[in-house]
Amino acid sequence: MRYHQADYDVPLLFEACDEQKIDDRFDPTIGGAIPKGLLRSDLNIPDLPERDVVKHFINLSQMNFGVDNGLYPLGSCTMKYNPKICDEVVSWPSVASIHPHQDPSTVQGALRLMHELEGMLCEIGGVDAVTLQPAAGAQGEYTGIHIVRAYHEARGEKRNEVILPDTAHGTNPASAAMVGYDVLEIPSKNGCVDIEALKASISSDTAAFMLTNPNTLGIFEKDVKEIAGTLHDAGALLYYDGANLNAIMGKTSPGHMNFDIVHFNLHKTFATPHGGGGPGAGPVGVKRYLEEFLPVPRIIEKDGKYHLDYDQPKSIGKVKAYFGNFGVLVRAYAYMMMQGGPGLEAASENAVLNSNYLKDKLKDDFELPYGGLRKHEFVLSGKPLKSKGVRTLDFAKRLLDYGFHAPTIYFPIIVDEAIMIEPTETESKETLDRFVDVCKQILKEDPEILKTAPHNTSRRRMDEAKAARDMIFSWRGYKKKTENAK
Amino acid sequence: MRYHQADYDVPLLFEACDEQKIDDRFDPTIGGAIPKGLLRSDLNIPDLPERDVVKHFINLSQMNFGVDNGLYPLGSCTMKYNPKICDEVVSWPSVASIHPHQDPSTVQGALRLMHELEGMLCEIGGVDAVTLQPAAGAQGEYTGIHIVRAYHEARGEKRNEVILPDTAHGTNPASAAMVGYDVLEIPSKNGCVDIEALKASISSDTAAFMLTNPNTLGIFEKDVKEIAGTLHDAGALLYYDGANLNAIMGKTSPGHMNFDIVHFNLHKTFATPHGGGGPGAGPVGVKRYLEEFLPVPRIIEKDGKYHLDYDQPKSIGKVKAYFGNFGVLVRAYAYMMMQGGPGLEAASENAVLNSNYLKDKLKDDFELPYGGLRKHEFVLSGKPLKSKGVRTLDFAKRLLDYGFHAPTIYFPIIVDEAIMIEPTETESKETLDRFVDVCKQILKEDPEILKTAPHNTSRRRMDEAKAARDMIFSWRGYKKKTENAK
Amino acid sequence: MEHSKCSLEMLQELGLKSVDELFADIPKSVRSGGLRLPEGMSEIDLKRSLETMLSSNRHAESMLNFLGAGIYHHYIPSAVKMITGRSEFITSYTPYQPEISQGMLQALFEYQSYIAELTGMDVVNSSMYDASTALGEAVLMSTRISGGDTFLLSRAISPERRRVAELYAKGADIRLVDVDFDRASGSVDLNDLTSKLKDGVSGFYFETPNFFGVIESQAREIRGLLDKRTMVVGVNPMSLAILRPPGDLGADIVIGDAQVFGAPMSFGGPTIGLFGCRPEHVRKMPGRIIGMTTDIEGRAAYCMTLQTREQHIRRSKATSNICTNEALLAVAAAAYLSVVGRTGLREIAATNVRNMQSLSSRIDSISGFGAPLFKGAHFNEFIVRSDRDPFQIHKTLLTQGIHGGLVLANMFPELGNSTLYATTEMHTKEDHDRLLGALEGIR
Amino acid sequence: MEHSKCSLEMLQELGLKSVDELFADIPKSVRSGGLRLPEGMSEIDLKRSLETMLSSNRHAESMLNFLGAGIYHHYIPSAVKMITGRSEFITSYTPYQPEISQGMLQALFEYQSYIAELTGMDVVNSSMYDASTALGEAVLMSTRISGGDTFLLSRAISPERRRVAELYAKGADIRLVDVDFDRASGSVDLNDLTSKLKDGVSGFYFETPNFFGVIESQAREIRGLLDKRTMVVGVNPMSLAILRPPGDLGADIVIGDAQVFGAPMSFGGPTIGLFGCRPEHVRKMPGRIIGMTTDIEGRAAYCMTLQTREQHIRRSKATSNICTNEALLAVAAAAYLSVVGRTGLREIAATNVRNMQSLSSRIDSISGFGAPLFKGAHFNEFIVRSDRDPFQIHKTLLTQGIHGGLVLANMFPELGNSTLYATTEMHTKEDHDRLLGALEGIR
Ligand SMILES: Cc1ncc(COP(=O)(O)O)c(C=O)c1O
Ligand SMILES: Cc1ncc(COP(=O)(O)O)c(C=O)c1O
Repeated sequence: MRYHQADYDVPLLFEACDEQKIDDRFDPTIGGAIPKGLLRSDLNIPDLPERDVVKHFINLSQMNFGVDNGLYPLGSCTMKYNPKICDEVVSWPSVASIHPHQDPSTVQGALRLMHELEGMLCEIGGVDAVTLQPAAGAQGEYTGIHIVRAYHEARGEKRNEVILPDTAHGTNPASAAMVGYDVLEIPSKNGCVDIEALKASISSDTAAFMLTNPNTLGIFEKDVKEIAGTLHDAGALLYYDGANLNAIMGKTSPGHMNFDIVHFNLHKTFATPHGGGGPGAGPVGVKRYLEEFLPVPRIIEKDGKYHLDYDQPKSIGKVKAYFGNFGVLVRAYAYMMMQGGPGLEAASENAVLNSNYLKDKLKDDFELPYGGLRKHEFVLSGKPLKSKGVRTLDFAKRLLDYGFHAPTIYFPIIVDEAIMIEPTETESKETLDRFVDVCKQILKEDPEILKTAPHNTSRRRMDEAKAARDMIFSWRGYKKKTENAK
Repeated sequence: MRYHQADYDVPLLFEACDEQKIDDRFDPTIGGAIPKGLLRSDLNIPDLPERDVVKHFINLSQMNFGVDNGLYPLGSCTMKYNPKICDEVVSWPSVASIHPHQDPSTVQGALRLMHELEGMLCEIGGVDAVTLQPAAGAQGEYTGIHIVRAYHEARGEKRNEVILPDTAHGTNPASAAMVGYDVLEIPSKNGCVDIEALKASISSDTAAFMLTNPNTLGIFEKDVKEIAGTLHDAGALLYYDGANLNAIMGKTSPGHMNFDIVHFNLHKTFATPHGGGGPGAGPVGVKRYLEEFLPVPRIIEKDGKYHLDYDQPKSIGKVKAYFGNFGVLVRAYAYMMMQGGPGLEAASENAVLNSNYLKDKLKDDFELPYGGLRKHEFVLSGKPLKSKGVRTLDFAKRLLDYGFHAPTIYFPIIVDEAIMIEPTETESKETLDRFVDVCKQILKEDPEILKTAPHNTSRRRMDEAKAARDMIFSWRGYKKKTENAK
Repeated sequence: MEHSKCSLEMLQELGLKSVDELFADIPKSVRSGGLRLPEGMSEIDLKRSLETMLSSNRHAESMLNFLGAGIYHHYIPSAVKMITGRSEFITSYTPYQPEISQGMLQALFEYQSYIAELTGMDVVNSSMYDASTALGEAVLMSTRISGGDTFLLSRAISPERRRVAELYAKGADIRLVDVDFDRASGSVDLNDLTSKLKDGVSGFYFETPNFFGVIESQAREIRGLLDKRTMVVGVNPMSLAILRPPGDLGADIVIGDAQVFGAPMSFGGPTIGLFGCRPEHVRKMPGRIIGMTTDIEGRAAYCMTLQTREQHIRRSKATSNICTNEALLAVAAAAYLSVVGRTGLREIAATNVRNMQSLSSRIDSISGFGAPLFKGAHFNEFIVRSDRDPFQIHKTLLTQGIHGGLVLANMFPELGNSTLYATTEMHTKEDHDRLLGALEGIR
Repeated sequence: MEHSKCSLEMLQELGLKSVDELFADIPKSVRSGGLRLPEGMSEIDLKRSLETMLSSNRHAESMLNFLGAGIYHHYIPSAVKMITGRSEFITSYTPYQPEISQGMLQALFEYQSYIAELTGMDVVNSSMYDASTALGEAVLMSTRISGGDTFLLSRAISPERRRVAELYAKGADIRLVDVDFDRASGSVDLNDLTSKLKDGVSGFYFETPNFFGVIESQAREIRGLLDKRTMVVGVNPMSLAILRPPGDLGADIVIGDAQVFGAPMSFGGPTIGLFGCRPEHVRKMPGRIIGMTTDIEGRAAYCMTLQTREQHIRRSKATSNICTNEALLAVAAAAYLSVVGRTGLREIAATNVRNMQSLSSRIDSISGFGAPLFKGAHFNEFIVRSDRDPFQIHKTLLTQGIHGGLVLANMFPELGNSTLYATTEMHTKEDHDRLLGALEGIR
């Protein structure tokens, strides 16, 4: 299998020959509308013909690997294929060209879509009410933990601790901390929550426990109901990190597992593309008794008309301006309508099938901590690589040379040299088989090749330390540094 | 300068694991609507998820070099940048979703656009009437030569010869032959029409002379009026191959040079993209006395309403169904409106400037037959390469390694080892300078590198003889051949 | 003209003082002195003015439309648009440098492969301009294959195609002779065909489904009658998802329009001429052909081949003058067929047949109307006969925001008050209801 | 569920008999037993049903609209849409593997560079969710920089942003205190600011142009008053094409929304939070930062850097929880700024000012209306004061197919009958005429 990523020398736009018109007759005061003192005297951004700009970005795009280019088995990220119709729909003026302050009577379609999306998420999450406002998963957590705080405060309680397992994603502790909580991480046992340790750490200070199930190792926490019971008995709430929802749709739900709050990553489970980092959307669902704390406005349907209700005295307020990342919501809605209930269930089935298939094919070449079934993803240990004198990082970089994106690595922290693989349901058996072949072949290669990998990407291994040392974050910064150096 | 084209192993779609549903309950008779005997029993085309199809074509696209990727100095082809707004406009339903048989009252906008486009082409071509019907340059020639024939026939004359210079593009003789003419090619002299030879070959059999000016070498035929006079005196017509119009807009026009008929390549001069081979559009313009022969329907404006007029008894008829490649026409119209008169003139000026700049920088490294000014393109001879033991072909292939498309080579035939370079106006000085540097560098490289070039493209040099020998033109053909071989 | 700093630098390097000097070689006597055209406009102004101008077009999304007759309104999946919108495909030229153009070449080879499967022809070129010019070229090729000075055309074909074929035939001094259709079935009148198969006839062209939407049921008999003459079959390739391929029926040449596969109607252009033939005829074929080969490393690869047929090599002796073709629409067709796949394509075709059947029988049940006029099997269009003047009906429908079918009264006077209606998967039951309601009001 | 042939093969290789066995580890007690959701639909049906549902939305192309207040309707050049539509950008994740993600990384670095030039800040992160959360994060960062438990907010900011800032402040137990605006000029009331600069105040946030469209003229004075406290400035980055950059005025942190650069309004999301700071504060900054470096061959390259500030490394001690951000809109902004360029951007900004001036003075000339309410210089929006109830006016305009400005009566009762009107380069003179005609009819 041969692969080489496109490789262009693309200078920064700021370096390009500036096709400045000689005669720049611009009147900066705009006929005196703005006093001179408020105006800038220069603006050092390039003036380029469209031709050069398009070439620049087209060639850059070819130097960027996306799901559309091939397998992207980034564990925890659910990099599934995004149907193109969803992108098309978002470009319609009825989606793209509406303003958030429009009179509700002029945006009934948008409100209805959001209302129906809330309904579908309720069903999938096993919850009673949903807000679409959070902009991403982490903001969903932030919203959820604010709800936890509001809930306890409404009951006159002041609890200042959030517990989570050591396998939790970094956003969980960060979000809890930003809501003002102390964070307590408890160690896992056999890849799952150590219920005894959990029980030991619960106190009247415990506001909530944050968990994802299947957990970060791809293992289903089968004692989840017991966990929930323990927490609830202590007056605490259970928060579900929805990043792993792709494993369980139609089989179980956070609600059925007795979670109180859940966020959904529409840019994971519901096929909205990730855009090289975002935008995403992180709706939050809650059980009935927490609904009153959801952000405002709530979308209310009455006699077929949709309203925005700001009159929610117990609401936590707003986590983001307006109503959420509408463009992302529309994509997710379109995807869900196309899939339907059966399609979503099939998505989870195939995601789990693909994951277990890969796991089985690869487990003997690496190490699989804690055997058994996995859900939509699994974590191998790259420890055996050490005997070759290489690390998980080298293996990951070498995968790039074959036109596969690398898995997530070194997460979760509890697995030594972790390799976290999530194939998703949209990959074919043929692709998985090729991936397995390549993995096995890499293990046979000369360690030097791995250590100097990648070789076939647009750039070779990065000097990341230099980036941190030089601290050049902009062309402006670069020019200053280089001028200072002279 | 580093370049590597993207390289993927993309199997043919037909080879892919066919995700066929086990249970195919399709009723082929469609409830008995179609008798069994008329139905096919199998259909061997693959059933693939959208994910696999998109990956396939995205990766193929990265293995295809276009103007948007960089310099494409293909002489005679005017590979200029195509503004993106023109692509956008064509996707509007008011362009894409109208049917050619619609009642004219329901497509007034389309008819008006075409009528105005005809008007602009008249002005640019210096002609009195234009048909937009021909699908490409060659079809424009075909239309034009049919008009020649109709013109002579209408005058009761039977002339059976079309003359053209040996530098003419292959479509010229082919088009003339398809209209039933004998073709006489006359040799050039000093890179221009040999007027004496031309005069000597003109007879009462001469129907027309086909020429492009500037000619294929990029030289302006300054005696064009004398040529025209000679032809006209002999009762023959003068045909202008519009492929080279990008050199002269606003400076002169075929009409001003006394040509009778001209075709326009909208996919060259007027920035409609070439689509990997097409579609294009080849409108034809004529002087007043030839208007009656133009294809039907003609678009007629009366009191602000547009009509289709089929009542043209002398018309040659139709060269293509309906009204021409409307989608291409709209793009050209949009381009022309954005450029305006001054913009089009500037386009020609910059095209000629770029061409002469490159010519000057490169002429000493190669050979420039016939010195002096060039218009929008120029032809070098690769003869000097022979001393290195390499050919023009090798040089061209090596250019690919640097991320430049190759120039047109071995055309026109009168220049030994011809290298025909047309930079177009949309390339920046910076790009031209880089191109010059690379050309000079290649000349210094080891001949072996050139002979085995390209090295950095998705595939290496082709075995073109094998393709002609094996004659595999389809998956179906491939399967048959390989099964026969067994 | 203002010129950029870089332009001035370049002029200087050329030793020139002004841009005018670059045009010193154009004699005064032919100078035009500029263009009498408006000033240019910004992108935003262009968009505004085009929107205004084109807003008077009533398109298929703003007006229910029952036109077909060679150009059809089918659904184009979003993925197809995305694929054909890729810059690298759109902005490339003909793949003269195969090493750097494998993407286009493989896509075109796949187009050829799809059409080969659908038509049952091993050889398919990478496109002609459209079906009409494909027909013109087929007439010429038929003469190259079988000699002669006459070519027979079924009368049940589109007048548009017919007229283009006439011009192509005229250029080659070929006589075209019509073969009538059977007044009951709408298919080829075999007696008339037999009577016209004289010496000097190189071949015969008929369509299935033909212009009246009728699927030809006598292809085998026609093949027999033609003997060694060239059989040229015109198809709506969408119908081949379910219909017997013409290759199976003995066609020498198959033509058609692949617009139905992923290209919009675009007022009739660009569309894409489909052209296939038997392997023994390949050297007589017009147009570009992509062949499979390997590169010097032995990797599978694609390139243009058998170019000695083409004008840039053979000049006046070429099989055709075609150079620029419709490659991007071939990519669209390949992408379309890949996205919908076998199952999807068959479902779409079946939906077309079902819609045709339903619409036709519902119209038939309105008094004053009869449909379909012919009793043969149909694909997705059919003729409606009306008691009242079809032009009047057309006008009345227009006032109700419905564009009815194509009135045939002038084109085929022998068919009386006939109108050709097409329906595809784009029509919902509600769309049919609307038309029927309007027709009910008219009868 | 039907399963494909390949799926069954895989099951078999796993030694499983059914898909159910893959879920054997989920206890019965938590099983949900399927989803009560409708069946799926085809792409064509989806499109139909969405078109129907969304047709009741009246968008900027179907209804003249004068809303702004943080989200603006600007022209998006076609090239920008094409660039941001590229699959490779859209379908990639955060560039954790820089070697294979240079395209996104360089584009983000260029975004940072553009915003750095415009704002005059050397450090810009690669995006926050939107301006409101950027403000929330700035409040927290101000506390990290300057300590204290209180943060001052200008009252002349958007209530949307204000509410989000409240939540962020609440999480960190920070008290927010308002600083009033001057009733005549609409800019910061320096007396009120001075009176509130008590101990424990970490910083102050004000906007220019502010929520009322007024360009703040006293930034230098504010800088002086704040002393060592953090000065956080909110901008409409479009205005920085002509206005003095906040970096020049001494800002420590600059925030804003870069939606104006190539992103549609999209009902308010996704937009893109712009966030820049002085280099000395970089380790206290939230969000991802792209840095310039080289690869092992020494070629220029880009990667994420200073990640120890982030949650995936520092967990609960991170500067923020943000992970997914708005990278694609940063690419859009970079593409937008490149396509329009310096000259184009300045022309657009100037057109906005001109349109604002013209609209404002024309409204002012209608009796019963006054505009602008404040006498400071404005960018592209301004407050219209009316004698009649602004809600009534709003309703009347709606019936005429015009969406007037944002009525401020409830949000800023102290401003009386006030409505915030925005106008951009998207409005033509005819658009203004239409509004004025309607307002004339109302007075
Ligand atoms: C397990 C888990 N939780 C939370 C998140 C945070 O989601 P987001 O990136 O949308 O903020 C992620 C995504 O990276 C995740 O994988
Ligand atoms: C000089 C010249 N004439 C005619 C043509 C034919 O034009 P087209 O390819 O549009 O048929 C070309 C293009 O290849 C050309 O370069």
